[in-house]
Amino acid sequence: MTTATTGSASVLTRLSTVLAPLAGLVLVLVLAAVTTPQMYTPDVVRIVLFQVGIIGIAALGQTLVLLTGGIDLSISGAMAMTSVVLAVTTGGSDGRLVAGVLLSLAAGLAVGLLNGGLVVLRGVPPFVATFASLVLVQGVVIAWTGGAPSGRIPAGLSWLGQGRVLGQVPVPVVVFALLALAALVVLERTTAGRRVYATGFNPDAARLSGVRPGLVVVGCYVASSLLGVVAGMVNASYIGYVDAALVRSLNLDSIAAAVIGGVALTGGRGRVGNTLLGTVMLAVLLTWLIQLGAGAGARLVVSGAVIVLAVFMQGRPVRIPRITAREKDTT
Amino acid sequence: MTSVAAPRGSRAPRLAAFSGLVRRGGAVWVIVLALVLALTFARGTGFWNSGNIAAVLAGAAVLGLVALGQHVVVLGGGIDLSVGSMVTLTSLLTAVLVDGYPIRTVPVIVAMVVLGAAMGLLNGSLVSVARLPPFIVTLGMLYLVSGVALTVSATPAGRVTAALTDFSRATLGPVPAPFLVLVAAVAAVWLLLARTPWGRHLYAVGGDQHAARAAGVRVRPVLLGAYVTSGVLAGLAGVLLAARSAIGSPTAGSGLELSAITAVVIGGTSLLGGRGSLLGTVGGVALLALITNAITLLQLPSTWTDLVRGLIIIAAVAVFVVRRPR
Amino acid sequence: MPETALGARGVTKSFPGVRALDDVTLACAPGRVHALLGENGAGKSTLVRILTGDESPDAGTVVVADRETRLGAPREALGLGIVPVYQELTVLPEMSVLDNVLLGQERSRRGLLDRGAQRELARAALARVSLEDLPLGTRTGELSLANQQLVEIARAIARRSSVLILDEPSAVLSGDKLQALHDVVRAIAAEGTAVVYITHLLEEVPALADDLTVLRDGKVVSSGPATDYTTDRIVREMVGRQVDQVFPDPAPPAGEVVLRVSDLVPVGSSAPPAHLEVRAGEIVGLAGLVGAGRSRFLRTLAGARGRSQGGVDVGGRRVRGSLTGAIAAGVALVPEERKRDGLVLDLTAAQNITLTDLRQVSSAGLVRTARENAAFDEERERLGIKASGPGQPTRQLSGGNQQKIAIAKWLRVSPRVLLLDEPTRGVDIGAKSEIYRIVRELAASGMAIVIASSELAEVIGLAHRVLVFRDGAVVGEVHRDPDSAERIMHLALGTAS
Amino acid sequence: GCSTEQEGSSSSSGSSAAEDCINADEAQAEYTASWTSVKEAFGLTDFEPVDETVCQVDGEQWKAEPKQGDSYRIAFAAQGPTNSWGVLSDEALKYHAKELGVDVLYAAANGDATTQVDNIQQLTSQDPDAMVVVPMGDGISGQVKAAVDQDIPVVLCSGLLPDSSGAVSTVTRQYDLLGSAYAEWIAEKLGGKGKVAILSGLAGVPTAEYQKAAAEKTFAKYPDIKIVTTQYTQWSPTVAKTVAQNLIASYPDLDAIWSDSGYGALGVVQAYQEAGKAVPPITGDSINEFIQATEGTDVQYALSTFPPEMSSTCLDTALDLLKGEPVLDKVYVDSPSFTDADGAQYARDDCDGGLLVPSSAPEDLLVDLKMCKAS
Ligand SMILES: Nc1ncnc2c1ncn2[C@@H]1O[C@H](COP(=O)(O)OP(=O)(O)OP(=O)(O)O)[C@@H](O)[C@H]1O
Ligand SMILES: Nc1ncnc2c1ncn2[C@@H]1O[C@H](COP(=O)(O)OP(=O)(O)OP(=O)(O)O)[C@@H](O)[C@H]1O
Ligand SMILES: [Mg+2]
Ligand SMILES: [Mg+2]
Repeated sequence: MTTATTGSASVLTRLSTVLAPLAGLVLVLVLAAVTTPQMYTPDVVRIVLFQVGIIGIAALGQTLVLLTGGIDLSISGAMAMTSVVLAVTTGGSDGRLVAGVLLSLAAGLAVGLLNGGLVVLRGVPPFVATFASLVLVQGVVIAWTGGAPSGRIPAGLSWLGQGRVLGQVPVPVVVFALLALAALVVLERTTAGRRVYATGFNPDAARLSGVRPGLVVVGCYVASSLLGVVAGMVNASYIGYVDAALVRSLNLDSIAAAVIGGVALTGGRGRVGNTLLGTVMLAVLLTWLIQLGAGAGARLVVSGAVIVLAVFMQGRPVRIPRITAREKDTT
Repeated sequence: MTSVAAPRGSRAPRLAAFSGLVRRGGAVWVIVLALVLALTFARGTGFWNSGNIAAVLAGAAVLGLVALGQHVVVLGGGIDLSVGSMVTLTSLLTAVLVDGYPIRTVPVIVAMVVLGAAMGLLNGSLVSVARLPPFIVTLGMLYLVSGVALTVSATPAGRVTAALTDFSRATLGPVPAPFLVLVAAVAAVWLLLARTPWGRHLYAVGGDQHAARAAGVRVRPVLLGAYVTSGVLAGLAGVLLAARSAIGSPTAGSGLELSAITAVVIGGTSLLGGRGSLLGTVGGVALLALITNAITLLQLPSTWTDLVRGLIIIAAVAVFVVRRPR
Repeated sequence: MPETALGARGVTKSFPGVRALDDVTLACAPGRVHALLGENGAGKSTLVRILTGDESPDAGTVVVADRETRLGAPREALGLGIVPVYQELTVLPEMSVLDNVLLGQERSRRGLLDRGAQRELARAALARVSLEDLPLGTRTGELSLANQQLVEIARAIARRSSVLILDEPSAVLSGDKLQALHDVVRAIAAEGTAVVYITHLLEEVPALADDLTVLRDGKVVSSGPATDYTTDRIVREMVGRQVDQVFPDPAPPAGEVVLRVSDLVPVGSSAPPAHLEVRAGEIVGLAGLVGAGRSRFLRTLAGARGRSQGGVDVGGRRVRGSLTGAIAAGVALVPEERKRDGLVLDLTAAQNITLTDLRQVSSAGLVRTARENAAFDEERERLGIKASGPGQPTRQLSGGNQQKIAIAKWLRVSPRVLLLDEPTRGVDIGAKSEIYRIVRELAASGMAIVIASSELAEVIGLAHRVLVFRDGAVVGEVHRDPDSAERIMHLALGTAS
Repeated sequence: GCSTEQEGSSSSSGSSAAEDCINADEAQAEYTASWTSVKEAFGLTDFEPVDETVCQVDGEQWKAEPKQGDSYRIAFAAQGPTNSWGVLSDEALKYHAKELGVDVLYAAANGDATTQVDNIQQLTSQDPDAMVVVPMGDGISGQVKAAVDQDIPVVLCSGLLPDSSGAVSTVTRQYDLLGSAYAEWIAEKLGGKGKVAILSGLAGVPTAEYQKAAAEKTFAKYPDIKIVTTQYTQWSPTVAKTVAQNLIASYPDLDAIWSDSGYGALGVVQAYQEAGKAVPPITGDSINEFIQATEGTDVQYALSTFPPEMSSTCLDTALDLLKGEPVLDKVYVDSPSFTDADGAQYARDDCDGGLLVPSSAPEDLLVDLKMCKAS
């Protein structure tokens, strides 16, 4: 009898540890279902999936950086830069697509190296380092294009943003799934992933164990920028033109997705699953808000409230700090 | 990053003196000084005429107040992304509520400060009582408060009184009145940080929450105080902004949060909390105000402004930021 | 005056997987020093946290001044005069000494800090721990670990206390500073305060304690007046068996010179260049007072900090002055601050062990869990690590077992030179003797070992010869003989004739 | 000053202003003409201009010699090169200034009203002869007033401010005109009955909100037209496309889309084409890309422009003031409007997709800015 109770109790606790992080997502899904019945039609689901793809790709890069205890505000800069580089270097012709892609990746590499270099070599706080490089990237793009970037993205790339797999699933979400799988394997299974976590948790101990935290951190910033470039390519090929409106915007979606999912800003804590969760939640939220058709004000209020509520519901143990728990909490 | 205290590998003495300067927030002033010298050299009369000085100082007032609040929150180990939206809401409400009635001016100003405090209290409660990460809490508040502002009015609305506009344009010598408000706020925050138990506790909580708690510090009220301070200063900034614009706008303060954080960090304050100097933050504000001024004074090509801004910020942080404790 | 200033009644506390305290009852009388002893992980610190309201017990109650009391936070305990100095440092490195001493007990007038009163109070408290010369404005992070610990003790002393709890205060102290600590503890007890004193240095017990309690596996196994206990008995109670405390003579080193240090000057040091040769199988001890430069020397050897001059050769080949260079050459350092530098506490035991050489347990960049677990089992076997399994977070292990992991991770790379910095700090006596055994065995297997320790008996007992450091310089070399202890102390203090 | 009265409420009856007004019939006619031309272009039956009194300003009052040197220095508080409109607005003025031999003191707001407040204060402190301001929002009114109070004539360009700003003249195309003309066209297309979606630009930004308000006012006249949803596109085709995909999913039977921008319209057209559905009648400003993308399709649209080149007219107005010549207090710029019936002719294959067509900017400037290829 006793064993039976304890047994079911432990199943319950185990269940709750699995379900707790999902609570926020469930909340959003239920809210969406109740208020907008059309939310679960195939068309809308496809839009959500597309959003998952486009937010998720950048969020993966962001996750890597967050795991090292950093943050990358320059991702949206890398995205905007990509569409400009693609358009300008190819002039819209498929023939030069490869060159355009390579150049975009090179530019992304440069941004990543700049971020990583500032953080590692100069010890600049990541928040400011990447914000400064965002301003710089925007500045370079504006100076280069005279402020009005424009041009065509080669049609040969349009499958990336507009295509569907099996006639239904948007290509971006497939790309995201593949990249997420790769990130999952890298983080959980490879030596590189182990080094990322070790560096994020304790760079000093990692360094003294022969890990080179500098290289790890730079690597993560580079990966983040390169994923930003991929996200930028998806975005550019989605619309097919350079979208000047995106050049100046600071897009916090990738950070929000990772952090809402439970990746800590202090480094080391977080998995690809967290990011996936946060990404889906954000994608549902953004689509739901459009479907809701509420005014701009109400929409912002709802998204702000839902983000805080969802994180609150994620069943973070309301724990009072202990002297033993020396690690700084996310607070 | 663990914060257990231990001597680190000692630096070369030359660097140590320099890092002392950085620590006390003096370093950013080196760049400010260099920029002032460069501007004097390039545009002597244009820069030093009282109108331009007034323009620089007045431009610094709103950002300065917001950065001051940010400074306090960051010292406590947090971050406040919602300051820009709080400025937006309070400035919009100032104009909408005053709406040209002189009798309403004072009550509305008081109400805005209270509103700022209330929003700060909400931030602070979510962070310290519900123990949610400040980044998420204040990001959510950023959306929420901007949404409220847009709901109040989607178009520019309301009108402040002549007294308020006059105040925003009044000067004492070359010093604009809004700047004097900033000076007073700096003095008040300095007093709070350097001369009250709460100030000590804030440094302690920012440096190591667990250690502070072990020493008997009440963490919650300290954090609440920090966010409330930030909210109050944002409320004041909102009133100043409304006075300057004479009218309320639902987007007035957008983007201020990033400028404020940048100013704080350029000034040598650690985003990890527990270390920072007010002098540095004020220097950071001065630097950002001067960059804007310099770009116009030097008549740089408009397409180069962001490039220049980015380069100066990178130069400032790369050269002058204290290395992260290892 | 109450009979029991502070006590516990039937206190039980469990963490996932461990019962840290099991029905613990304890009573500390006013005016007496009560030593709390036990192996690593016996539950001493957990008990302290419960007694100070930092943690709440699963069952049982805390007794304050003869009354059962519920404590919600350290602040409440402080309000009742229960003042703790926790095992981990809680000074804030970025704050000044003054602010650290007065943290949580600032004196203010009309809301503003009363700076005169503050200074006076801090001065008085610092004077009691022999830090009267310390400028109050110094940034605490700039102080040596020992002085930081004293600042923390000064903070506790500055409070009016009926109970003072010191959790391993002596771990980072030596010489005069340790003496000053003992003096102040006695003085405070004489004033009527109950003192709870936790230590792994058993020679402190007869010198300080009036009563003692021994914990083993979360249970009180013995309690009574200190005079009833000999060191042997204490050890027996703690470990539950006899521990071999004598250091047999080490086997003479047979091998050729493995490590050769010539003209070495660490960056930032103004001391004269250091020389050292260590043979395979040889153990060289480094002695000196706290801050004498031993750690700096070891860190420089390991490439963890730069050298401004000189060179290090291993097996006749010059070693590059970087961490990776040193590791590649077979030099491994087990650093003194285990929790900060030695381990990634949030990774599992197995993950920490394999961090130094991930290639061993991976193929094509993929970590093979089976191989990783095998590596863990191997080290568990070799060092006698007690952990629930390879997947246990290192944070949850007891201090001694953490230290074994910190050593084990370096054994994975089969180093030729092993540098151990304070390998037994904060480690209980049972684990200590195991670590001694391990060090001996490693030397016997042909490793060259350099070991820095503040415990004189340990250096002398383990090493073939001892280098003595003072003010960053090697001031002498002492070989194993009956009065080496005295000679080392004289050299370290600069009183050698 | 603790009055319970609302300030300025008694004096703003407009009677005093009306007395001063030298009614320029010619100008009034020009204003009406700008409405009639749209009416004709869109084939509207019922489209009357909103009431507006245009007066002549006495230029004598502002007549002045150059304060420094022998050429005028005109301060230009510009939007900044945040998009192709901003670039052309900035550059057209500078180009014209060069033609006239006038110095320009330039400051970019990068689309932000708060920045512009600082800019205007700073420009004022440099004591220019006159100032041209592309207003980023009503929030700059106070600072404009301060400039005028310092005897610097201010000409507002491509935007409006409340009368309290004291600006001497306003040179612009009317937002009301565009917003209501698009709405009226849709209403006629639908025969006064149907479901309409509104796609506005940026929430809270006056240029977007005023046009939207005008549209809503117009639609309100038709009880059978239902505005099913209002969305914001941030003037980004990417955002607009996502929004449009959502519209297709939730309102499959949408009859028309009112959009305030060509960028928004571009995204909408793509979304519908990809979904294999007919694009509902749509409006927006006429960017090259949109016309090219709809060429050869049966997409029905009504386009007009808010020409950036009007900034050169703004400069002329400022200089007229300085020369003491009479100017109008409101100069309403006209520009081509057209529908899908004759849209194709405006496409310019030699020019960039972002160009607002037809452009009256000098050809060599367009080439210089790499917006068009040299022919
Ligand atoms: N970050 C630092 N800043 C200034 N001085 C430092 C720093 N780190 C170490 N020192 C100084 O360098 C010297 C050597 O320190 P080290 O830690 O090597 O001493 P030690 O003999 O190993 O002492 P311990 O017994 O604590 O290990 C000391 O005088 C110490 O005060
Ligand atoms: N927060 C915690 N979570 C899980 N287990 C814990 C926690 N704190 C302590 N423990 C476990 O409780 C037991 C007692 O630990 P405690 O720190 O009290 O030992 P101790 O006697 O102070 O040892 P040491 O001499 O090493 O300081 C150990 O097994 C430890 O791993
Ligand atoms: Mg302990
Ligand atoms: Mg040492």
